[in-house]
Amino acid sequence: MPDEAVKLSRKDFQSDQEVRWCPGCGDYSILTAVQLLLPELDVKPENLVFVSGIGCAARFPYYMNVYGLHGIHGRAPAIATGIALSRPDLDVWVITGDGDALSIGGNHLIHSLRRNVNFTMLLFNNQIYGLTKGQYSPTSEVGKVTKSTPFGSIDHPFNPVSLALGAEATFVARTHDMDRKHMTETFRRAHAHRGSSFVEVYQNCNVFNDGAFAAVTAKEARPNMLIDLKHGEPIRFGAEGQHGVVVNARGETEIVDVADVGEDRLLVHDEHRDDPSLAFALSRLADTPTVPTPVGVFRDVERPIYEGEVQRQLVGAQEQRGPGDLEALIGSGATWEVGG
Amino acid sequence: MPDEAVKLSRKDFQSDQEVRWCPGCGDYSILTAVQLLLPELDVKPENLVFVSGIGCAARFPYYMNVYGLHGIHGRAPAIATGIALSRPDLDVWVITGDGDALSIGGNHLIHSLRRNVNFTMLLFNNQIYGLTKGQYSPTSEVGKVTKSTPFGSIDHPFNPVSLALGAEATFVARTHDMDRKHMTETFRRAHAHRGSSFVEVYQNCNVFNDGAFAAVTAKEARPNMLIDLKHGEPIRFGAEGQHGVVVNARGETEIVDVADVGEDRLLVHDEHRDDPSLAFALSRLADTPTVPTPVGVFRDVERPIYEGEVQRQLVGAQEQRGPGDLEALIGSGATWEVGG
Amino acid sequence: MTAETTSTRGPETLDRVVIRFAGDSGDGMQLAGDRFTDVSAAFGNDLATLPNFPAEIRAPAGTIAGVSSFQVHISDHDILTPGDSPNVLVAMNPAALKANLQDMPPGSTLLLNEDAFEQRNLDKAGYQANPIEDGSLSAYRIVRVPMTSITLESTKDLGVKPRDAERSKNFFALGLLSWMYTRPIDPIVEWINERFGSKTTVRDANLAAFKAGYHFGETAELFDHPWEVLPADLPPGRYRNITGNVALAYGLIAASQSSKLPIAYASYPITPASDILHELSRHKNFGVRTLQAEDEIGAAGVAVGAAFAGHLGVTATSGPGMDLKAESMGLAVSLELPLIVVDVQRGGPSTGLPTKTEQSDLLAAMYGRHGEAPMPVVAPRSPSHCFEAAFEAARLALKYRTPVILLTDGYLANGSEPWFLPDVEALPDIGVPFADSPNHDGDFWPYLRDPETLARPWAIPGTPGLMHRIGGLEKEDGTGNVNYDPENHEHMVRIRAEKVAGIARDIPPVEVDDPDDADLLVLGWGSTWGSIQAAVRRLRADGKQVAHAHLVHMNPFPSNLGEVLSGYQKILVPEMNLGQLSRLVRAEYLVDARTLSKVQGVPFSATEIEARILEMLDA
Amino acid sequence: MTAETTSTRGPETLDRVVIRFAGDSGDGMQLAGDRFTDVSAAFGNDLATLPNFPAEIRAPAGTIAGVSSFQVHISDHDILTPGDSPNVLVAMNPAALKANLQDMPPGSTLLLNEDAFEQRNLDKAGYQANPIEDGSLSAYRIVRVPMTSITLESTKDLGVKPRDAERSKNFFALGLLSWMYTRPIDPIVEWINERFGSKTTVRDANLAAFKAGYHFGETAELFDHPWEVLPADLPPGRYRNITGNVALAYGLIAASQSSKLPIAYASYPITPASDILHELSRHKNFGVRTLQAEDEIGAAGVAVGAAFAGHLGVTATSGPGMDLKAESMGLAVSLELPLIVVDVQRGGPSTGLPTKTEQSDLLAAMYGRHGEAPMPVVAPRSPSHCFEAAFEAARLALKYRTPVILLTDGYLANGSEPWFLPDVEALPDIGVPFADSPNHDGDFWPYLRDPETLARPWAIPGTPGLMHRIGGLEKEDGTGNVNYDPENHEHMVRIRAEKVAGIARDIPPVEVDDPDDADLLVLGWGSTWGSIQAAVRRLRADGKQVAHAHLVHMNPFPSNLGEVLSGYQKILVPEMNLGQLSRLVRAEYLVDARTLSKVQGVPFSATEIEARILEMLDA
Ligand SMILES: Cc1ncc(C[n+]2csc(CCOP(=O)(O)OP(=O)(O)O)c2C)c(N)n1
Ligand SMILES: Cc1ncc(C[n+]2csc(CCOP(=O)(O)OP(=O)(O)O)c2C)c(N)n1
Ligand code: SF4
Ligand code: SF4
Ligand SMILES: [Mg+2]
Ligand SMILES: [Mg+2]
Repeated sequence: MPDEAVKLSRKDFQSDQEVRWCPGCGDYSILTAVQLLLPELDVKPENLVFVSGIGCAARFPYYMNVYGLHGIHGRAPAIATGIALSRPDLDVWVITGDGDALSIGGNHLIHSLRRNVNFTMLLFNNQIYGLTKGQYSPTSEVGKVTKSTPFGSIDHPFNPVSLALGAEATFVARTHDMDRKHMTETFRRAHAHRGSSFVEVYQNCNVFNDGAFAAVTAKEARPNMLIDLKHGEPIRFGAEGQHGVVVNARGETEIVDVADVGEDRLLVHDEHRDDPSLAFALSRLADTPTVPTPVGVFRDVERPIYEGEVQRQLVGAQEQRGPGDLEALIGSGATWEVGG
Repeated sequence: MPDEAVKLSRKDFQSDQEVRWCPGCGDYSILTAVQLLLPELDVKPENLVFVSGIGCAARFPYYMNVYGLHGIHGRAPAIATGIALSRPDLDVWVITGDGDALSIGGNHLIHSLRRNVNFTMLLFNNQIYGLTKGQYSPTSEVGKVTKSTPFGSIDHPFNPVSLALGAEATFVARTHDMDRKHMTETFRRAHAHRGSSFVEVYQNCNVFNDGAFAAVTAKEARPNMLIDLKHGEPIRFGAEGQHGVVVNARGETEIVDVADVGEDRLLVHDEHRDDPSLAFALSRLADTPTVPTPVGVFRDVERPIYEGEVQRQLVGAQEQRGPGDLEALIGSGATWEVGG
Repeated sequence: MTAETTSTRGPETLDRVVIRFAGDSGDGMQLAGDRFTDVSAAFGNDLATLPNFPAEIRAPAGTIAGVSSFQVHISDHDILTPGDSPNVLVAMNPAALKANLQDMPPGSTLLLNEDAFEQRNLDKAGYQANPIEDGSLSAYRIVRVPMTSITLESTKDLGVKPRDAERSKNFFALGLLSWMYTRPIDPIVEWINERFGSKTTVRDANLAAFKAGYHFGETAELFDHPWEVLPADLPPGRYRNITGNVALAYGLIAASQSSKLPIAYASYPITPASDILHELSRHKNFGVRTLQAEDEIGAAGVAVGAAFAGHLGVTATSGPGMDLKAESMGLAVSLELPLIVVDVQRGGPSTGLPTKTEQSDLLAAMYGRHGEAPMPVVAPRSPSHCFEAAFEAARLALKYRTPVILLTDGYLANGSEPWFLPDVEALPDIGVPFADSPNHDGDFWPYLRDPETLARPWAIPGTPGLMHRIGGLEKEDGTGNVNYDPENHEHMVRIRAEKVAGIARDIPPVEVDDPDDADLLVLGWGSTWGSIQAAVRRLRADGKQVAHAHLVHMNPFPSNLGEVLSGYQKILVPEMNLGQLSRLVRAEYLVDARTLSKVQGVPFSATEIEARILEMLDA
Repeated sequence: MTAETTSTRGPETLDRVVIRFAGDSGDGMQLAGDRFTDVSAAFGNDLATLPNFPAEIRAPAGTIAGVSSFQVHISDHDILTPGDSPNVLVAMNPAALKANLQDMPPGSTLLLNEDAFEQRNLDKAGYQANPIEDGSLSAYRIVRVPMTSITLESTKDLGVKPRDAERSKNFFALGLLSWMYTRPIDPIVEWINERFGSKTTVRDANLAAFKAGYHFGETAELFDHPWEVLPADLPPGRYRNITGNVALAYGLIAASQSSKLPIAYASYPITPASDILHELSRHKNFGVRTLQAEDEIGAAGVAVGAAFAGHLGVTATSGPGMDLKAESMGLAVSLELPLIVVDVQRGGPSTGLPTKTEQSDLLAAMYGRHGEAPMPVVAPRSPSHCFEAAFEAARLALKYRTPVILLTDGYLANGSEPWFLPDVEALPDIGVPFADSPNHDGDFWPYLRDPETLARPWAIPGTPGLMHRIGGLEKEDGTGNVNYDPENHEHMVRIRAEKVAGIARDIPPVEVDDPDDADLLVLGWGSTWGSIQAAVRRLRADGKQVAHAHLVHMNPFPSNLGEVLSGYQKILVPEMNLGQLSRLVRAEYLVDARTLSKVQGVPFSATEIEARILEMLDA
């Protein structure tokens, strides 16, 4: 680890641009968490690239004193793929919102996840379109009244964790803007993972969707409403860990009182299961953030990264055929000489 | 059921256009299955609309003597949504391919599924781009050598069933072009479902990807390689039903010999589980069609359909406010009179 | 202010006044402006407004980036623009002053919330010294009012938290302005009661602040008298104030009623087009179906599907979304289905200036699709004209079975003006019959055209006997079957072009406003209409000869346009782009049209156009 | 054939011959044509080819829709087109005859596989009677050859299944043609051995069929003598035959080598552009990274990301994909990053005629993005010229840090011609330095421009001290910070336009081929070059005066173009569209350029252009 990196501090990662989110926006605490985490990581600022689409969340790169590309709406995963593809030496982050990633950007999202491009993606889910002043989003609950749905929305929302798992993601986690420590540790894990790391961050939009996650993220609510997943441990929650998760006789995942079933019956969380099915089952415990909701790392498995395989093929080709020889290339196939 | 519908036969659904697929293409048998099924259903030809994108599969509507729209690449789910939204009285089908639906059309696919638009979608999965003459597709296995991947493809493929379940689909099934009866029954079920019905059809492209599914769909292979899901029954397969599926102590789904565990330990298939987790787990039994692969209906649950909810809001608004009065509308808000 | 001030206490009469409310995004300036506009409208003034918001949701309070403003021009005669330069600026904080000062002419009035002029805010705005004290504003008439403190004072007994009470200061400002310009107060009081009826404390605080502002004007000796702007004598009839986006939504609903086709509106939110979605989604009792799509491509696809199914398919967006809808528009051109695509233009390229206005999508509207894919283009010229333009776009789409682009812009979308309410009974029937029977000995041919309009029959699913399949591959004319024959392709390319070109026979010739046959013609399109007319009138008032023609149909052009243009020695085309209409008329008619460009995200002032015309007249 | 036939058994010498191989998609006509082309090329003829495939993968065997053809024009002198009308048609079945007969001039030769002319096939082709018997072909020289049966006969002892053996009949036809035109046989024999080495039975069957065809020519008294076309005396040097798509791929690789920047090529397959992806993906040892994206938007995004990261970002597609890439191109315009966007034009609008050629995306290339988003456009004029054009597009993109559109078409993409191999040593260095240090007292300003090119510095991630953030919102010139100031926006809009316009100083003036100063200029662009030149040469041979200028740089135009155009009384612009270049030059120079349109999915014949020029000369 290069020395100069050690000495970096939060302000080394702050740009000179004024932060322009509404007062009280959850985005501030996420920004702080990231800027506090980076100095602890083995990275040089010049090797960091933050890519985003469009949205309030997507303004994030402007506030980071690293390389940044504020792209177009929904396309950040594609742009980040291009950066990672050509420069595997870089440390690529994608900052996106629930509209940016899941609405217009849905296709690039699922494809970059299956390709396992090596980037760390933070999806700021505030269940609303903030920048365009408050329309419902693909994560908004059914019946939501917004500017575009005066009679209530009727679309069944996505569960971002389920969608990512269905799209073959190798790292999937969830955290929230009210708990810096949990964010920091989750981001650290996501960054450590080699491949596409997908992190859903519950983020409060206090202007257009205030308190969307309060039922589970409010300090007093957390013990009973957040199920903090810990690798290798039985899944339990509640002030005294009185609740837990089991797979019942019908093969279904359900929440129980530990007292009723006994500790050994509890499902032991294994992030590294090759089969994403149980991670998926955990994601279904909560369809909306109003019932006990798992947070932490759902899945973390190894799979070759896209740009790594590309590199392998390049090297392989050069070993086989030697570095490209342009003259030989254009002169390949049947050629003939016309005498002078 | 209107009488004239009863008397319809296959040829009533055949258009005058010459079918233009390669000799031996699996698309023919799917077309036949659909044309044989329709007369058995309670539908009038004029109420049927077949919508497609672009691809070999997408030529399907031209061969059906019903209303048809051969759209643009990947957009069939959006176009079909527009038809269903405005005309809930119609019977909308979407015919698509693995490239059309899962590559360029991925975003419209996942959003139409979560909205639960009332259409029947048949995805002809041949794990290749046929019409463009043989590039790999999002369902092609890793390492596939194609025109665009002379050194082998490196993208981890989608599992269409997993993706659909991750996208909140209410009906998800799989069948294959070698078994007309199984296709017919699966299509019948898909059509009967109210909402988005997603059916993956393994389809052989004998020109560019011949035999992609032979390991599981070849007549002799089927008993041991196809796990035919049946609602309410323990999941077992094999010539003598000697194999089965259980959820083991760690909560994981696995294939066992029934003899070893006993029939009662077998997982009983329930299409109607509100929680899609077990359906998802079944979809993970086979990542590639080279190991025992579940076919049939993975999931079939009720959820309000999009256009139904729209209708409900329209009716509600009219009951509350009466039918729209244009004069009142433009004269709403503060108005004033300028005397003559 | 054009009239001379007198020293009586009775109101002094002005023929017009331009007021700009400016403050922090959080200060409710848009609301204050809206209210002032509505009472003035109801009072009978002619008016025009120009809102101006920052692109950020809410930049840090007190910063220049966070300043939001609303300009309103009221008058006793018919006016055309929000006014070149304000007579009065209401500045709620230093940033608001700094951001707007350059637009204030010497001698104009600055109404400053002096409570806000303390160190922190001055720093945020980047003021070294307090401009109120350092004499830097000596050229202006400065009026310092402790708006915040009086507001707090006036609301202190209502049990409102100070932080909330402070929020009512926009109503204080509104009250003060209402006194200054003798606006009726009851409408605002009613409005407050209605709007905040549920939240009683908020309601009471706003009422208190509003009245405090009004009384402050009466009692404090800020001005020795108020002013008044008498009602304008507009053509007799019923009026309301309306913005372009709302007028456009109403125009679509009117088209739906007159064609007996339900609207299927699919859109993905984007500034400045989102309000059309918001407005339409409120009118479900008109049978309007609205769908917020996953993206612009999906929205366009939904609208195309709805059109195929027999509804009035509409999709709206702004520049970035137009790029994404291009392929679907091409499909609609090939399917020959009616479709309305609304582009509310904003500053480009790319994300550009999302909240600012521009006219730079004209060439993209004309040519922004691969292949020969002609589409009619209609462009409204004022906020209320968006109603007619939307209706016209629907008429053309339905009659010719073609996708049509309706090209508005951010200024039209958010700007407002009094609207002479049309007689809905008088709206023409623009319905078209669906095909109901075979048209070619027993068969149905989906591309057997109407010989006059060249439109193909519209046979919708559910109709027995007319089942047909169509798509984006080239089709044989008549049968509509897929066809790769070279001659057929050329025939189809040409007939699609002729169909659109033929619309010229079905639209009014362009009118030329040229009282004293001038040598110079100002050719405009879209939202520049007001500024051009104002400039032209001023010049005529000075005895200059100038002609003005304004295009609403951008494709095809009115059939007389070539002849009109050839009648002038000089042609000036003011555009909020680098000369896009100029290129079109130059290519079409080989006339030397000159461009006056302004690409700054704000409309032309009449003065800018006037100046350029003078240059050309003298040249 | 221009020479007179004699009756000696020795080969008769011809100066040129045009042969068309036609059969079912399954009959391997493209392969037969390719082989004939390659031997003729290696033999030293000049040549040009025109493949023509159906849009369906494989329409039902024997139907018109399923016919695939390959035309090759070989000569002993320098030629420019695949030939207006074939001298010989090889028709493997009735459908192939019917689909191609209209292009055959009276007296030309029809070489028919008579085995295929039985009832089933005649019905499929829609023949009532057998054209071979009913005398309907009396105007032609009919040669009936039982190709299928002889092929089966010749391969029967090789243990090949008849169904497979039958597949070798294209090699029989190739053998027969090789004899007729005295082509060397060894290269083909070698090729067969190499290509089918692994599948021995297939190899043997093909060899047997090929030889059978050749001997059949010798022995059967079909013709009393063979023909020969002597080598052309092209400029001395090394040649190969090449298609446009391959030449384009090579041009990109050459640019990568000359700029020392690895290629990052992202593309979504689409006809006729896919072969570029196929070709590039084979050359990973050149450091070429290829990515097959999920869609065109993703492909464009990947290329933009690669450009930001310091690679040569390239994305290619055809019309429908261009629509989808529009928004990303606008982003690249705003980011001012080098990017190459290849559009291999095909028949539009919408899905149109996927396998046919057209030039109808020119205006979309110019204006197909919202806002003022100028991009340079480069258009190659022949298959081999795609190499140079790709290199030039890369040079401009890198030097000016701008996205560039490379506009080819289906004819260039699949057509082929001999290519004089360039001296790779002589290729210029088109590399540009990355920024490596602060450029504004200690800070790095990403938009501090080179005063001459107006290009901004290219600072790539990984460079210490140059960290910066950029995006699609309007930026302050210099600092690159987000900026909503009106004047700055106008400044940026203009400077982006000037940067592109300024390229005119860096490109060669347009050359005019006008030996005997004519009054009429034919102005062309892209793939019409060969047909125009051929027409012009013919007219000159008849003593007519015609000038020809051909554009490669479509935006900006060469600086002398206006002056050139003003020097002619008549200007004709032949285009495979409805007049898109005409519109551009009319708008730019106010010259009355006239259009000769052909929108049929096939290139102009020289004759068509010649005829129109004559009309205009006489007018
Ligand atoms: C192509 C395109 N379509 C639409 C928009 C308008 N737009 C900008 S951000 C946004 C959605 C923002 O929502 P989200 O991604 O959840 O971010 P948030 O503002 O909530 O953080 C939309 C619709 C755009 N800029 N570009
Ligand atoms: C916008 C656009 N991009 C690309 C294409 C080219 N294209 C046509 S079909 C196709 C993929 C076909 O694959 P699939 O959907 O699997 O259908 P199949 O032919 O295999 O049945 C592609 C890439 C197109 N027509 N339009
Ligand atoms: S609108 Fe919501 S998400 Fe956006 S900055 Fe304001 S509070 Fe945050
Ligand atoms: S290419 Fe493949 S999928 Fe397409 S028609 Fe031929 S066999 Fe079928
Ligand atoms: Mg959001
Ligand atoms: Mg496929």
